[in-house]
This record gives sequence, structure tokens and C-alpha cells, in this order.
Amino acid sequence: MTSVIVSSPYVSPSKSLRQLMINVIIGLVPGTLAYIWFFGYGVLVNIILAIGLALIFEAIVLKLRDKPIKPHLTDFSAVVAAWLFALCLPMNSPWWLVLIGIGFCMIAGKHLYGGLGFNPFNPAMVGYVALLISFPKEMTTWYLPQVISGQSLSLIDSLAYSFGLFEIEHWDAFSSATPLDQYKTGLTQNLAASEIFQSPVFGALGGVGWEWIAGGWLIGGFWLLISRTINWHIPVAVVCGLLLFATGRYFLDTATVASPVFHLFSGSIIIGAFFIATDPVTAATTNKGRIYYGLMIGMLVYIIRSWGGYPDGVAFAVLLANMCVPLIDYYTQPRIYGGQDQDE
Amino acid sequence: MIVAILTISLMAGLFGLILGYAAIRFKVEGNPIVDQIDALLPQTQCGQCTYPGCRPYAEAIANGEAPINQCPPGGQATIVALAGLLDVEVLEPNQEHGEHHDIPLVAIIDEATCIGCTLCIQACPVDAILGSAKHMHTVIADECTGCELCLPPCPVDCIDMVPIKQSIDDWKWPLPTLSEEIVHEH
Amino acid sequence: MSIKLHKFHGGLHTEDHKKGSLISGLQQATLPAQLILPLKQHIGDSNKPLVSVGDRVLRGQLIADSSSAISAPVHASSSGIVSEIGARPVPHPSGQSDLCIVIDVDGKDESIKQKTSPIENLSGAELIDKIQRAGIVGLGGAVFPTAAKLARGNDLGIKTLIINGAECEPYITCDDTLMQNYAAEVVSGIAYLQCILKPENTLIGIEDNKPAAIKSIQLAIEKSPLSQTEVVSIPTIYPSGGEKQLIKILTGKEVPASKLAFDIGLFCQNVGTCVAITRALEHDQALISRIVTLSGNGIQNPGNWEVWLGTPVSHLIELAGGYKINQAKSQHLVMGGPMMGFSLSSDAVPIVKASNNILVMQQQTIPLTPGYHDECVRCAKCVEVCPAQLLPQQLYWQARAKNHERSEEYHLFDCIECGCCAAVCPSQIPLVQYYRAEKSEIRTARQAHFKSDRARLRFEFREQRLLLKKQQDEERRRLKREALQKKNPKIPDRKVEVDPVQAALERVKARKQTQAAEPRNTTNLTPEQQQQIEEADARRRAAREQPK
Amino acid sequence: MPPMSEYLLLFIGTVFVNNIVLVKFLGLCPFMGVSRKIETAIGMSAATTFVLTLSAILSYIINSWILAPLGLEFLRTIAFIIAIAAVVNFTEMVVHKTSPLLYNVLGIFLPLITTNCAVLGVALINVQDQNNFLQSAIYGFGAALGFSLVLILFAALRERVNVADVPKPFQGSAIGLITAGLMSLAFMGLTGLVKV
Repeated sequence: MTSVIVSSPYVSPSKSLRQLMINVIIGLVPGTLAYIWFFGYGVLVNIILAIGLALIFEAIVLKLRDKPIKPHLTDFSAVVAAWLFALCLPMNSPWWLVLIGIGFCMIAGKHLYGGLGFNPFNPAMVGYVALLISFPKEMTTWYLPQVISGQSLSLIDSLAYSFGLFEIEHWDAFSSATPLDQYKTGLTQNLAASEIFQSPVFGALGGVGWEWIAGGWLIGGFWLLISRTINWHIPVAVVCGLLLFATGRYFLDTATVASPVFHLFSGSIIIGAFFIATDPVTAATTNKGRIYYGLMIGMLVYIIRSWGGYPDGVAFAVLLANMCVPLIDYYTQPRIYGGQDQDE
Repeated sequence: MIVAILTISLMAGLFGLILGYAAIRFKVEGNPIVDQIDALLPQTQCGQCTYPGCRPYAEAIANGEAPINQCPPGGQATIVALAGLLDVEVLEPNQEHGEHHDIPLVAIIDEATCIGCTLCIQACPVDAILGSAKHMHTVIADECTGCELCLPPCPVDCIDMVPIKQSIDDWKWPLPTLSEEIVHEH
Repeated sequence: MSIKLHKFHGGLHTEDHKKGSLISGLQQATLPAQLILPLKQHIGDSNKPLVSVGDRVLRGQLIADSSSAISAPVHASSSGIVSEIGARPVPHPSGQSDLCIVIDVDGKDESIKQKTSPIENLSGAELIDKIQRAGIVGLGGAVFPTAAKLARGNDLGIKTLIINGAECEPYITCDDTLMQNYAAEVVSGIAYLQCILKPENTLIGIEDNKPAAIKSIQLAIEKSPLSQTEVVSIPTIYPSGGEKQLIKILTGKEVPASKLAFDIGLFCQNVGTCVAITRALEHDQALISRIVTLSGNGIQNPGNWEVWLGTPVSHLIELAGGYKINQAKSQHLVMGGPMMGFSLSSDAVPIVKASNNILVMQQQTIPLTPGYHDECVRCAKCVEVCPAQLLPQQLYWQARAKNHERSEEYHLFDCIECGCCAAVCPSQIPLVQYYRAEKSEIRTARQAHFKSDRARLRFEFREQRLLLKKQQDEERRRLKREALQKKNPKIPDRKVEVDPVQAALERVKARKQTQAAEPRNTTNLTPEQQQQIEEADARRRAAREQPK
Repeated sequence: MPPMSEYLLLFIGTVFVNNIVLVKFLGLCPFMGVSRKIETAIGMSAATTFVLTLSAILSYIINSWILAPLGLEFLRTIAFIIAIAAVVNFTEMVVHKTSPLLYNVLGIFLPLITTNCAVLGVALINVQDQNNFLQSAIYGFGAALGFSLVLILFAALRERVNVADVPKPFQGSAIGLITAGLMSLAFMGLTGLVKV
């Protein structure tokens, strides 16, 4: 009866890959809603555009490699990568920016290495960093949260704007720096921390809108932990790595240094810790390895934020840590059953 | 101008001296790599690699005269092992030296036609053929490496190569068929 | 429970599906029309048949044996005529055939005369020899010849004897039924093992989802004179029945990586084997029958049967009321459990010493061909469940890339193929098949390497021999020359430089001259000889003209 | 800035910020050639660190004590190459004696260190930045550390990518170069870390 020899176990597995990816998508929803609430539909446009383009690119590559398209596409891995990528872009960035970013992310980041599971670098971050370096102007036109600027674009207007068919008259009221940019420019003019924090952009914890969005990511992160889609090692290690440095320096000279809470709730450290760093394909696989990997990301983020050239170092930190993952895996192999250094 | 030539030649002379001393101090004899390469070869001494035996072929590989894909009995596995040891590119087996048999071959003597001339006994590199002059010879199947060196000298051509008898224990688990073929079948 | 239980890393909590086959208790299987007994039902060297076609054999008669130490003889399960000794499909993952002895059962079931000699005064070695002659092998699934294992354990000295009644795999209930029905024989089997190995204490590990079995074994122990013997109820988690895992649970010790349980003074034996030992020693009855479970959702009424070895599976399935949906085509037959068993090519294969369970599943519940499997996303859920604490995803990549060196570095041979990793893998990768393929690949490479080392030794020895022979010839020739020198010293020493070619030419010229000087026999002839020659010439001339 | 922290900044700057391989793109051929296995990469990085540090110091000595007083700055390149060749040959003999397997595995790449542009590059940069003795030693050692760090990381990465199902035309050194490109992309994040 069986021409194809199949070995045990003859068990239909419980959780499938789609399940994992769907869990991640559910986790992304709360943060994204907060994002739309504060900054309008710009980000929704980006996300939908990114997902569409990502699926098209993936289909093209799979056709070229004559691999079966349907199973690969329906495992939602491209959707998750595109969604994360779109969240890093400024709200109403032009369509071609999304196209180039997603193209680089899908091709160079993922399919050149053989598709899902083989890419050593996180595809979303590869796309984002490539854009950050090649289009600095477009990548830094961020927006004030609507509650401050009082302006809000309807869905159709922002859709039209991103395709360059809609003009906004009072341009400056819209665009401004993110809280982290504000903090960075303050640092370069070595203002005291208290002076930097006067500007209206800052709210109670971090940036005005940003702290709620960070809260959204936190809710999504807990959902991932509860549904066992990720395990706790990486997020905890990332946050500890960051806080270790932040609180350390905060006590040294409270004058010029931002409080650790600010660091925690500003920029994309929460989404980085729970969604980007924990991408299982590019993270370390052993538990001990995950702790080192997370700590490394946390520290690098702090180093880049305080002394580096870019305001928010999460993307670079993740890529640098991905680079070290194979070495971490090589040196953090757990002790096997009956291993020499038995603890008896 | 003279000063320039002088300094350069002086410096070169000084470094030459240091290297001369170092050459004596760190003299290296023999080449341990040959033993490691020889350990990877299948030791059939069959000469299909155009070298009289495995050790000469190992020496040729060590000093770079021979490529690593001239050993048909070793097949792809030996090439991968040699490439791993010497950290060079893995090559395709070179077909004109003979092809690799997945199930190894063993010589077998047809007792009816064997005239007992002992020529094959002298030719066998591993003494795997038993028998004396004018008496019937036979091959020890476990010891024969399938090098086919006993075929040419046999005057009555009574030796032929047969694959080793495979029992159920020699069955090997196949790798799962690649997912793509399965999908096309359905 | 006086002893402290330990936990092993990983393991799976799965639904055990055991209730179905326990309802009908133990039933006796009827004799089939034909018994098919494979020659090799154990790990070790194969047997040679002792009977030939047409012989009449009795129940329990020895029909195949081998001289090697690691082997287990085969006995006829019932009386009948040997109808064929040839290749028949046997239960093996490859689905290939192997040499079997086929007996046409005559229904009389005559057994050979059992000589029940007293065994109290037999020494350990004699007991082991009786076990060897009875053809007893480990019935837990390993089928390693018990006599060889006992001998090895005796040499190394055993501190703790562990009896494995865990039976952790889903669907299988043959040990459970055995413990409930044959508790006394299990305990007396343990007594014999204790008398051979003389361990300090004995632990019987039974999973806590078998309360009836635990109670019946405890009752039997209280009735028996055994001391230092204890039944331990261990938590139900797959694969707690694995030898290394059971040792870790009961003693907290870990068998060192490339070593066996003996090396740390532990001896692990299955409850089924204990019953076989009792029957062999007390009633002198060879291993000719065992309890087999028939389970799965494709069979009418699952249950446990005491089956004669060699009974074809099809006969057993008829006993159980046949398939639920009666086309055999859509069934998926597995010998063993769903986690570690292997699928059978057809239901004509016989029951052998290793078959503890026949699982009959409908096609769609257990995928026959793996279908499409996604790529590994390194989620490391397999690392969490691996009882051998390995890195299944690393082993998968190295096996895929056929990188034998790295596979061994990641301890491939410590993998017990329990199937936990493949069961939890979200990408449904058939991990165990990759590992089994890589293991057989490495084994063939090792055999080839062993063979090439032997070939090199023989080649170098031959080179030395030829060199020695040449030197001896040289030596002999030199001695002979010296002897000649001594005998007739006046012959000038041949050292004078004579050009060998020149000497040869002179010799030829000399020979030619002597030939020329010799009288030819046609010169000084007597007159009659001359006359005879003329007559002959005349006849010759006449004959030449005549035919023209 | 007390000189002590200035040296530390120079060291961190050389190893991470303007890394000799990923930012200054020097020494790429051994970087691509030897990074097939982690063990060989470690061996090669040890040898290169020894050579690079020694030749940085040696070239500083030659430049400031021999060439400068005699006004022969134009001989700088030839003199440096001679020094580097001597150091490399010396290392080759030492490695051949101590670990023949490493010697055979590195093969052609051991003598190739002489032509490794990172080695000569470091020597010339030292002269260009008018580093004093200690600075050029630190710069040499820092560049070598940077080269080793990135080489070992790259070897581990390549070992993982070799097992991947890379499309046919990209297999081998093509995917290696792409990975190196992405690595330097990541290193861009550290620019501006040290205002040097």
C-alpha cells in the first residue's frame, strides 16, 4: 500500500505554522489601532500597500524558482514581515518608497537565501535600514500627533497623498520630529535634560501619542507570551539590556540623561523586543543563546541612541545581533542527556 | 640616491638574516597531512587514479599535483571528505577514471574454469585470494575490496565482479521525498 | 513510594487512547492455517534453519539456531509440516522479504516432551544458558537477546534491577494486560533475575494511568518472598518508558552519553520478558507466544490476544472482527505505536517476537505520505520536548546537508527516535526520517572506513612480506655463491668484467662451427643404402607423373 | 580628554565604527576565501592579528627612525612591503611548525597575507594620521581585532547559509558577498559612534 516509505511518528501535529503567524498578526492589531487613532490613516495605507506588494514579490520569486505558490503564500510569513516593515515607515510616505523597501526586504532579505527559515537577517529590518540609509529625507518626515496639530486626513485623502495626488497647504504644522529626534538634537546642542523635555512633543512617559502606541504593543506582546507563540527569554533580555544601561547612567548624571522610562516608552523598543527580535527565523534557538541575543540588542539600542548617529537604533541593533546568531548558537549548545559535565 | 639604495639593501639583508635563522629553527620534516589524506582514501590500491596505490595518490594530493576527484571507489563521499579536510571546493567525480558502484563489487572465481595458475594471487594487493599452484582458487569475499586488479592477469578469464549480497539489515532509510514532488502528485 | 522521583527534560502529554483495547481483557488467539516464522527476529546475527521442507515439527521444537553469542534461536509455535523455507514479506520498515520457515499447522498441537528439571540448585550461568536455549529476547521492543544481556550485566555487577512496565506509548496495552493476568509469573521472573544478577534493590516502574496493573503486581509481590523490591507509580508522560528516561525518573542518574546502563550498575528489563523467563525456566517452554494488542480506529473491536508467533496479521484482524470499512486499501497498518512503530506493507506479514501492537488506522487520520512540509523556522519547540536534550533543528540541517561530521558533533547517535520533536513541529517536518536516513548513511560510512583500514593493514603486511622474501632470496643466492667459492677456489672469481652480450655472441658462433663439422648422414653411405635411396626417388618421381 | 580615554575611543573606533573590512573595505580576498569553516576562520584571524600588529609597529619604527631622518619618505611603500613580507614568512614558518593541519588548511591564504591590503593599508594610514608609536600599535591591533571579529562572524554565517536552499545561480561566493553586503549595512548603524 505504501510506495513512499514514511517513518513514524504517525501523529497529526497540533499547531501549524499558519497558527503561529496568525497569532503574531492578532498581536499586532492593538498597537496598530492606537497608531491609527493618533496619527490618522497614513499607516493603514502603508500596511495594506506593503502586504499587497510583499505577496506579489513572493509570488514572482516562487514562480521563478517553480516552487508551489499556494502553500508558501498562505503561511502568512510575508504578511507579518510586510506589516512590521510598514510600521517603521513614516505615516504618509510615498508609494515608491514602500515598493523599494518591500522589494529589498523580500528579495535580498528573504528569498535570496531560499525563502522562509533560511534568512539570517530579519527581512523587515533589512528593508527599513536600506531605506533609512538611501532616502534620509523621506524617511525622517514624521508627523505631529493629531491631538497636537489639530489636522487629520481622511482615509481617501491620505491614500491620495501617498500617490502624490493631494497637496497639503500648511505643510510645517504637520511635519515635525519624533520625540527621539527632539531628544537627539537636544543632546547635540548639549542642552540639559530638563530643557529638552519642555517642548510640547513630550507627554507623561514618552512622546504624546507614542506612549499609547507602546502600550498597544505591550498588550500584543503579552498575547504572544500567553499563546506561547514566543517564549519570554528574548523580550525580557532586551528590556533588561536597555534598562541596565539606562538606569546605570541615569544615576550617574541625572542632568543630561533621559530617564529609563522615557527610553522604554519611546521609539520602537517595545515592538522591537516583542515582535522584531523574537522572529524565530533570525533569532538564536537555544534558551541560553536567546538571553545573550536579547541582552546584546538592548545594549546596542542604548549605545546607538545615546552616542550613535541615528535617533532610534532598534533596527541596527537587531541586524547586528542577527549577524552574531550563528556564533551564539555554536557556543551555547545545551548539555545533552548524559553529557560529560553531569551535575551529579 | 645612493643613500636610498643603501638603506633598502641594508634592511633587506637584515630581514634575510632573521628569516634564515628562523628557517633553521623551525625546520619541519615529513608531511603529516599525507597520513590524514591516506586515511580518507578507500585503500583499494586499484590504481584507477593513475597512481600506483592510495599512498602515492595521497602524496600527489598533498603537494597539490592531483585533484581530489580521481578516486572512483571512493565516490562522492571521499571527495566531500577530502574537500572538508583540505578546505577546497567540492568537485564532481571525474568519470573517465571509472564510475562509482553504490553497492560495492566483490570478485568471484568460477571454480569450474580455474586452472590454478596463481597469477591472480600475486596480483591481489590485499591477499584476498586463497589457493596454491594447480589447485582451485577462491576469493575471500570479506577481504576483497573490488579493485579488479585480478581480472587482467587471469589467462582463462574465470573471475567476474558481482555486487555484495544485500541482506535486509543493509537497507537504508531514504531521505523524505522532497516536498515539491509530493505536491505535484496530488 | 519511599523513593524520590526525578523529572526528565521534555516529553509529551498526549491522549493515551488505551481504553478501547482494554475492555475485552485477555483473549486466546486460535491457531492460523499457516505459521510464518522469520529466521531473524532479534538484534544480532541471523539463524540457520535446522529443519528442511517436509519435516514434521512439534510445538516448542528448535527449528533455527546460530552459533554466535548474540543471537536467539527460533522454535516452532505449533506442530505441523514444514511446507516452505523461502523469502516471505516480514514486518520491517523497508517492506522487503526475508528468509522464513513456513509451517502448515496440522491442528494436533503436539508439543515436545518438556523435561521440568529442578532449577533451585542451578547456578547463574546455567540459568542464563537455559534462557538462551529458550530463544528469549527483550519484548519491550528492543528484541536484544536476553541471555547475552544477562551475561554482560553479570560481568559488570548490577546495583539496581529496573523492571519496565511503563508502556508509555499511546494505543499499546499489551504490558498492562500482561501485568493484570500474569502478575505471579512476572514476580517469579523478577525472582530469577535477582538470583542471577544479585542486585541490591529492584524497582518496578509503572505509569500511573494503569492502577489495576499496579495493584495486581503489588499483591503478587506481597505474596512472594522477594525483598528490597518495590513498585513505583511514575507520572504518565511520553516517553517515560524509554530505558534512559525511566532510569532518570527512578534513580535520578543519567546513563553517560555513549555508554549503556550496565556501565553505571543498572539493568533494565521489560515485564513481558520476565514472564517469558519464568515459562522457560519453570515449564521449559520456549518463547513461542506473546500478548499482542490490536488497536486503532480502523478495527471493529480492538483488544489483547495471546498470539502464537508466526500468526499472520490478517488472521488476527479476522479474530477482531475485520476492518471497520472493509477495503483494506484505505487502511494504514502500523506495527508498534504511532510514535515509534513502522508502517507495514501488507497484512500478510507474521507476528514476530517484537510485535507488541498492531495499529489499524483509517487513511485520513494518519497521513500516509507526508505531503507538503514547510521549512524549519527555528522556533525550537522541538528542543523543549526532546527527552535526550539535543538540538533537533541543528540535527535536521546537518542531516539535510549530509554533513556527517557536524551531525556527530551535535550527538545524532544519542537520539532515541521517540518522535516527540516531529509531533510538535509546526512545519510538520518528518524529522525522525531525516535522522534515521542520516544514521544509516553514517553507519555505512563507518563500515566502509573499517573495511578500508583493514585493507590498508593487509596491503602494508603484503608489502613487507614481499620485501622480506626478496631479501631472503638475495641472502640465499649470496650464501650459495660463497659456498661455491669455498668448494672450488681455482675458478677465477667471476668478478672479471665480461661484457655479457659479447660472450653470448661468441658462444653462438662456436656452436655454428661445430654443427658445420659434424658428418651429415647423407655422405659416406654403404652401396645398399645408396640403392635404396634411388628406388625411393624413382617411386617418388613416378607418383608425381602419374596423377597428371 | 585625558589621553587614556582617547586611546580607548581610538580602539573602539577602529574595531567597530570604521571596521577595516566592512567600512573601509580592505582585506576582502582572505575575508571571502577563508570563511568556509569556523575553525579555519579562527586560525586565519589569529595569524592575521599577529602579522598586522607586528607590521604596524615595525612600519612605524621604519618610517620614523629610518626613512624620516634620511628624508626617504618616497621609499615608504617598498620598505613597508619588505617588512610585511618578512613578518608573514616568519609567521608561516611558525604555523607550519606548530600546527601543520592549520598550515595546510589555510594553504595559499597564509602567504597571501602579504598581499592583504588591510596590512599595508593599516601601515600607510598610521603614517597618514601621524599616529605616535602607541597609537599606531593600538590602531594595528584594533584593525586586526575588527578583521578577526567580522571574519569569525562571517564564517559562522556562511556555514549556516551553506545549508540553506539558496537558488542555484546564487550558491557559493555569490550569496557570501550578499551576506557581507548586509553585514556592512548593519555596521552603518554604528557610524558617528565615535567623533574621530
